[in-house]
Amino acid sequence: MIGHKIPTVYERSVSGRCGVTLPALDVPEAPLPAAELRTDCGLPELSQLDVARHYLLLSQRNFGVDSGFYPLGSCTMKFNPKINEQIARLPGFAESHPLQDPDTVQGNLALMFELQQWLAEIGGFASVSLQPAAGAQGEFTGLLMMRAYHRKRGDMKRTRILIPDSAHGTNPASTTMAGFTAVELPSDARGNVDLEAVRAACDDTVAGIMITNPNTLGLFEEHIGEVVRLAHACGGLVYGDGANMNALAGIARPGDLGFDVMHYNLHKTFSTPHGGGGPGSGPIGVSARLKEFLPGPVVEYMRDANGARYVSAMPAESIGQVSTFYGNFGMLVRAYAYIRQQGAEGLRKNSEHAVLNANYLRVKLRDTFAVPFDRPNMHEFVCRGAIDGTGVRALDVSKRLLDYGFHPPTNYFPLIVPEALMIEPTETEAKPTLDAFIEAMQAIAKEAVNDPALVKGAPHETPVKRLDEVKAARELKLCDQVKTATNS
Amino acid sequence: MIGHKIPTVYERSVSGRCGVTLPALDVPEAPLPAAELRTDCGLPELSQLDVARHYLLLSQRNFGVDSGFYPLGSCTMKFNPKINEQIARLPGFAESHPLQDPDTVQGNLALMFELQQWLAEIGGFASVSLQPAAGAQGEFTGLLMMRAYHRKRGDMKRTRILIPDSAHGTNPASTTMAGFTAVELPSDARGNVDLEAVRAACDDTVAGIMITNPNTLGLFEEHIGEVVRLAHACGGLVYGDGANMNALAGIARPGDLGFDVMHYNLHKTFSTPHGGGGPGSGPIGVSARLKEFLPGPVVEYMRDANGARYVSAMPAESIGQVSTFYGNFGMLVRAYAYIRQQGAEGLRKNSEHAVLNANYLRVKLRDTFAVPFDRPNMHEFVCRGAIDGTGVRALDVSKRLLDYGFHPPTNYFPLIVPEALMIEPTETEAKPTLDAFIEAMQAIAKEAVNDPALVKGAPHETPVKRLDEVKAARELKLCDQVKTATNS
Amino acid sequence: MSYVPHTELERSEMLAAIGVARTADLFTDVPTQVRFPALKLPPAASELEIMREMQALVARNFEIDPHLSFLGAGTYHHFRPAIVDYVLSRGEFYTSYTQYQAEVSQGMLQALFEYQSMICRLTDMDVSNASHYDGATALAEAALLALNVAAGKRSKIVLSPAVHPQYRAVVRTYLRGTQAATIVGDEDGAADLEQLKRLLDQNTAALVIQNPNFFGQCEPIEGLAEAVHHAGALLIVLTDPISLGLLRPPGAFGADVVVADGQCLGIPPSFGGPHLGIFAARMAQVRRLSGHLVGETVDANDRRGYVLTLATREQHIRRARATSNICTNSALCALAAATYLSTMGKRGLKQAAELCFHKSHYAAVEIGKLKGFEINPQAPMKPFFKEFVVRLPAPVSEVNAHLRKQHGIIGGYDLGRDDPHLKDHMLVAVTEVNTRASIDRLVAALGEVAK
Amino acid sequence: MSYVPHTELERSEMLAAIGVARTADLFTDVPTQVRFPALKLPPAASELEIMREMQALVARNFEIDPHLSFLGAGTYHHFRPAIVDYVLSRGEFYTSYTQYQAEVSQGMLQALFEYQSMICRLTDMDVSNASHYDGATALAEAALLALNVAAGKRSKIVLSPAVHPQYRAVVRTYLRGTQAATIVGDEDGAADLEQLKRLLDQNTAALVIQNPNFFGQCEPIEGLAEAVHHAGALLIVLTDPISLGLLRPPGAFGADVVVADGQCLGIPPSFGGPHLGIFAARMAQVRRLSGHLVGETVDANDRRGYVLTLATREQHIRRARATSNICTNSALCALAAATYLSTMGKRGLKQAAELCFHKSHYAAVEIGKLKGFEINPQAPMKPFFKEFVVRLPAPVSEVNAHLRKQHGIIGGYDLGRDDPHLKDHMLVAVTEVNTRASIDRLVAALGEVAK
Ligand SMILES: Cc1ncc(COP(=O)(O)O)c(C=O)c1O
Ligand SMILES: Cc1ncc(COP(=O)(O)O)c(C=O)c1O
Repeated sequence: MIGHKIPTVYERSVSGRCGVTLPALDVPEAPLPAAELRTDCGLPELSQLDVARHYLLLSQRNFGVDSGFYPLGSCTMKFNPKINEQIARLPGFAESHPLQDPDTVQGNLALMFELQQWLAEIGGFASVSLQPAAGAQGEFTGLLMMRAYHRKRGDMKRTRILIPDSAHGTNPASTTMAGFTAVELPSDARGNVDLEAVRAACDDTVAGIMITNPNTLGLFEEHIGEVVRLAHACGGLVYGDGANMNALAGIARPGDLGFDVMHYNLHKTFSTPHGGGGPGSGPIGVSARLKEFLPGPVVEYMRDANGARYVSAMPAESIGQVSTFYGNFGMLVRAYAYIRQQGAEGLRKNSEHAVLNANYLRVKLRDTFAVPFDRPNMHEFVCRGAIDGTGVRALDVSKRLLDYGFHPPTNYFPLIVPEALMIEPTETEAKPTLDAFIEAMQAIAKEAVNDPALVKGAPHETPVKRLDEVKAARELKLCDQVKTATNS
Repeated sequence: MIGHKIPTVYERSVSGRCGVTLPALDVPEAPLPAAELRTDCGLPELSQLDVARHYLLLSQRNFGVDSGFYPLGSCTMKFNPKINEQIARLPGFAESHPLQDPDTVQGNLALMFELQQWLAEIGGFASVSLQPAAGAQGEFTGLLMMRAYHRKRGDMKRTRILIPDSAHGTNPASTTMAGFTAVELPSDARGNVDLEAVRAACDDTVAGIMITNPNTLGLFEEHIGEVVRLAHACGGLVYGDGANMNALAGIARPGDLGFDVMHYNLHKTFSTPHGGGGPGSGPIGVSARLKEFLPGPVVEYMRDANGARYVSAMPAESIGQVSTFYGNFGMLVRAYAYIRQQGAEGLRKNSEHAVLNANYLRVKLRDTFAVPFDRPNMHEFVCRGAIDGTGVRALDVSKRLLDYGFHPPTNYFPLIVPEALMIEPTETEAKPTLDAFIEAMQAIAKEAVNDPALVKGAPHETPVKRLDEVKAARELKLCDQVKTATNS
Repeated sequence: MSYVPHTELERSEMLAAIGVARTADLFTDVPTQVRFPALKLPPAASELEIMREMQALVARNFEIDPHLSFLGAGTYHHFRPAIVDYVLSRGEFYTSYTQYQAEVSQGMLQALFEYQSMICRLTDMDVSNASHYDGATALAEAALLALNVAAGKRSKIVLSPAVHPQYRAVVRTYLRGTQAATIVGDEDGAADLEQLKRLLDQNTAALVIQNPNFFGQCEPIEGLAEAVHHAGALLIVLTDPISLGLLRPPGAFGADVVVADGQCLGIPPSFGGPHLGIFAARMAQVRRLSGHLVGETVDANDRRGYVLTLATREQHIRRARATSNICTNSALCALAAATYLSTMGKRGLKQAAELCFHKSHYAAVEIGKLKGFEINPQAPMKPFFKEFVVRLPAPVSEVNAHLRKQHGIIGGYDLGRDDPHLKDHMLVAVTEVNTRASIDRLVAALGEVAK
Repeated sequence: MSYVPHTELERSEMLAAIGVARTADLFTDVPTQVRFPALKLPPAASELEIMREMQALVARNFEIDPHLSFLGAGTYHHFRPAIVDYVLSRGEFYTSYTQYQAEVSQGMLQALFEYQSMICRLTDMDVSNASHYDGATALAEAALLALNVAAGKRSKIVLSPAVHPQYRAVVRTYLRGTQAATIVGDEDGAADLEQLKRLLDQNTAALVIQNPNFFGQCEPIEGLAEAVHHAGALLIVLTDPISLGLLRPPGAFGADVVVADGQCLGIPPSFGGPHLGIFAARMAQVRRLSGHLVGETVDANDRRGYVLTLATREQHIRRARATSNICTNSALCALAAATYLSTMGKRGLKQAAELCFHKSHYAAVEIGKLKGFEINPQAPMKPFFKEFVVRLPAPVSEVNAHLRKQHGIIGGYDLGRDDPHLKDHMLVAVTEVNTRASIDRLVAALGEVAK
């Protein structure tokens, strides 16, 4: 369309317009506190039709899993079952209030109780709390629990957390927030955390190690048993970043590998939608020795004189609440429905096919895009996205993929692979889609040689071309209009 | 995107794929009747993710009211309130079965009863049946009732229905289906049905006149009183095509004008969505003398020894059922909710603003696009879409509007205006939208002069360009694949 | 809740441009004595209020629990995948009109083309229209088509009494305008195909049957088409689309027109509508079909695209000589069916059909064991698909009241409503949504009224 | 219901390409002793079964009728226009990830930019992030920001006891890692702003208040910001976004950081989550904010567009030195709030706020007339917005049980849960969804327990 730019809600605003009618006042007016009032709350004024069109047009300029293949590494962009959306919207769930008497929300509590059990079973943990709102908050929570655990034992000098250099940025960031110092460990030539470096770092100042397994290269840590042993031997604990649990569910339980604490990303492994960045949910599972430190409330099943029922409770040594109420319950509902639809076999099948798809892509693409750690991978793999001698970089390849109708892989992460493209197909993609992606990648590699400007100038078919990020950061326009005088 | 064509479901199909899991068989197997079986039902095989993507991509290539301004004359493309969609999906409505005992569906019957009353009140009729599934079926139904009425009185020679030449095609088509002969009446210089022609045609073979008021030029029939009088005087009945009732609700009641029978298009006047062509709903209202001929079931309120309740009943001389069960109940729910949200004042306000918008467009556009019957119009108006001396036709202007992000008006209807563009903005559009449309129309008129090829080659910004309709009709490909041998 | 967006200022600017003082002045053409009636309607409700009110209204219905319902007779509780409503809720689809501007309607056009394709395959026919109002009107239009084919030379429609009674009523209504046409065959509710065949003659335009028939049974269709064609008539078959996942399609046994109600394909019962009229035929009749047809073609750049085609059949072009008056149809329901069919696919539909078959047979066997109950007494040997007839030891209304009040079960359809010979006969529908547990509950509840 | 689409054939082709025989062979890196555990989980359910099961589960909840609920305390039943869910259900939005590829994320980016803009206007602040998890974590991050601004020189947070107790708990949890930090002020539940001001000193990083406070009351904020700033600290205000339709925004009285829970803006209560953390601040702090920020810029053709900006604050760039660890946030809830705010608009939000005000006052007046009931006993003169405190003549749990069991009413929050001094005190919330009739019903029901 010629009128290309979609006006903002403020540009669409016309003084006096309104998108709703509210019920008429049916009680006497009370005197308003004059000193506390404002005259204009500064919101735009649109009709409901304006609003409908605005967001419909905006949505058409957004790419989701339902728009096409979305192999964004580490993010597990799998199909979000539509039935789960319907379930989460059942009024009995959606309208329920977190401060209701527990007797009136036994359905919710039963759901949470079972989900705690199921997640514990899948991860091999003694206990689970559903409080954290996302993976990063799960990490922070787990680290606070590790801190509390050592302190409880009077072991005050453990201030360091060991973190492989391939780790996600949230790992060191959470470490700092939890009052620890992050110590970076190098990776070895096969993409594992360097065992010698682990050995060297382990001492009595180590509170624990944070490890992602499979790691962000998509590789199963080959020395995981030894790493866990070393951490434990020096008195440390093992934190597992469960973002990649979608490769392990039904395949191996981190608890069985000796992990003490791990978060689950329900928005990755358990298919709850990412919602354009959130909300997610990051439940945390722990081994028996950390159980009492879990954030609460957790749900327990109780049988007494008043009968059997679910109650919410605070673990004895709980680090406290990390968010209000029961965590992101709406996401728990979806994850519950998902696990219930998969069963044990389904979960294993999912992991197997996530891994199958990723290995298929690797072997098909590695001749064109070098894979630095080229060994059988799990649910994702990392290749070099630059095309030698053409000046075409991983970013350019990514942008050109947009013209082919694909969402690009994760770029430039993990940091240990230069020009990284981190490719995670997930299990819900079928072979024809993977083949089309392979073809596109190969076509782009050819274009890079024959017509590098085409690739470097990509994308060409999107509503906007490459955006000026420097200008955005330098001139900082974060708000549609300057603050107006009327606004108070 | 480079891969422009969206593959069909058959092109996406891969043998062995399946989008659902059904519950396992939980009863013993019964022997299947071997002779009656088929081996392959011929459906495509897709994953659920394939299906989600397929329809999401298709939807993005479709234009609805929520995509932009849709001034399709005679179709009343107004905003479809989102709350009504939620209401129609309430399980108590959506899961209810039409053959349940009436005592178990008192909510549904109450809704239908009140809607009958409200529509009768709005149209000025004695009684209403909600059976017809759309406007055209309402017409057919009304004509059958007129036929039955005359026959009941032993008046067997009335075989003709008078229809102005500006009428919608469904009018003569319904007339034929109902076993009458359609007689076309000319229009006069002011866009009314020619009064002399009416007078001349009225005799004792006339079963009635079918009149659209405001007519399809968007004009209120200036001699409507006389037309009705003439029809009645010769023993005929007056059928009102209620497609344009959105100009009259709260302004004038066809019943008060002397109409005997009229259909309502709930999908026009009462905002139920058009759904890409349907379903709609075409209730029929009648004056007292036709009441007993209404199609049934209709809903009645009854009070007897068993208490008060709603029951469904067949009028004494009913022409019968025109569809199964209770008509398009889901549409009735939406229309009920709509009327309830408008009230009497709201309905009048809607009509007033529909008429205001249409007149505003007329006066703003008439200097560029001649309006053959240029007098104050109701909810729509008709102009000439051709640009003299450029070879640009109404169709070209319409196609060029697509590039500007607007849905075009109705083309080439009514037939009495050459190169007609029939423009109906509806009341839910605000002035800035109308002004943008005016600007676009004026810009196109300029383009037609300066660069006629641009306009004649339009659209340029749509997923496909103009389509070869001749080829479509000549080579007739109505089905994705030839019938296969496996298919039985 | 008003959806009129105008501000005071805009309104006055617009009035000024038009040259009138008030909106009321726009209506001078309307005779004063009828202008601005005071309508007696309830006052306007806000969105919050209307939702609350509608919830109160819906609460006056008995809340049906689909897996405890055994009521069918033309409208069914089948499994509806959540993805269907996801697709239907796309604003681009449901707020659009008929595809008069093909360039911005490719989404719906392709979806309807695919719908037509899937219906052709499912029924084994050559061509399908893009939807009719519902199954009954599709059947009526099929009868009109047959009369149209006969071009005035044949005026008799032979109508099986085993066709849904409401469908037969609608056919009768539709033929009211077709002066000469007569309908025979269903005067005797017990007439079977052999008897109907005997009514075929040179004046017969069509034989209309339902298969599986209204009572759920498969008709003995062997040789039927031959007999009908031999008489120079058309064979019109009303069918159950779900059954076509498993059973031989009408096209395979020689039907000329196949119609059906597509509600079972992902559309909620919704108290009987909106549903979907399925209409498929042979290529020979393509120019006589009613309703829209979507055809494949190419655009100016030779890219594939879709358009409405053969519009010359339709009322907006052909007017009084159109094949039908239909304009608005049931497109969104066709989209629902298309989504349903492509989600279920070849295997899913077959499995659903098998579940219907086995579960209904289980129910029939178990009910048949109860004292005083008899299954399909009129036709014990005919195979059936998902519905069957039960002769009860008590009036159907009493039994159903017991089922509902004591067990929350919605019982079957009272066949005595349409045919006094079938007093105390109930038509029971069992689909994939009924669990064994719910069937067992029905059987146990019926056992309480057993004699 | 498995969502794995692979056919047998595809699987074997892919395995062959990889060079392994079975999928199980892909896992040789996994130690054999832990490989392929037998998980004890219920068997897989189909879509039909899971829906039925979830309906059964949800039926174990008491079915809350929003207009008969007077429970608030941080989560509210407000009016949610249907259009919000229409927007949220768009697949392009809800199945997308964070906007790392701006060219195909302009929809969400613009929507979030507009969200930021509306939050800035509503709070009268300079900058808003693109969402935080919820109000409590936003508050905790605000406290961390204040400590960060103080750069180790100040370690005290003065926390009003009239801040929501669960929010105070979350702040405490978040500060556990910040060794030196101390929280003071809320030891005495009755401490007022004057007492808190006295705690301000050179070591104070921030004063944290809630306004309207946890008890629904407007704090006497005149001169507060000046006092805080005079001490060199930041003023952090937790607020109720609905109240800002009517009441003076925190920005106008000098707040440095404004946080809130945005659940009231079109998001269902959903048993407490997911909600929306609103976080707005002064431009001076923009480089210390946590969370995503969307900025306007231009593309290579100079067309307007939006990108995530100032990413150097964030964990994926700055790692251990990031301003926060937040990654996944609550974007879809921000989209809900944006849709809500643009639908309600200036007038709608004001009207909603007025309805809350008048209805809660009506309820307070009527309840206050009952014998043995006292309204806002601790602060009878403070204005309140939509919540108020009632001292009951009986334990809250008893009263609430009576309301629920006899009248289907969900009563207010038991303040004694957090503060023993507030035994028998109930916090009652009244919003625009409560009708006069429902308030009268509450009053009458309370009357039954009056002494
Ligand atoms: C490996 C890894 N760890 C941690 C996270 C953070 O999880 P969340 O976004 O749920 O906070 C991510 C998210 O992308 C991740 O990929
Ligand atoms: C004037 C007029 N009459 C009749 C009809 C037919 O109504 P329906 O499409 O509901 O069958 C229409 C539909 O466009 C119309 O505009």
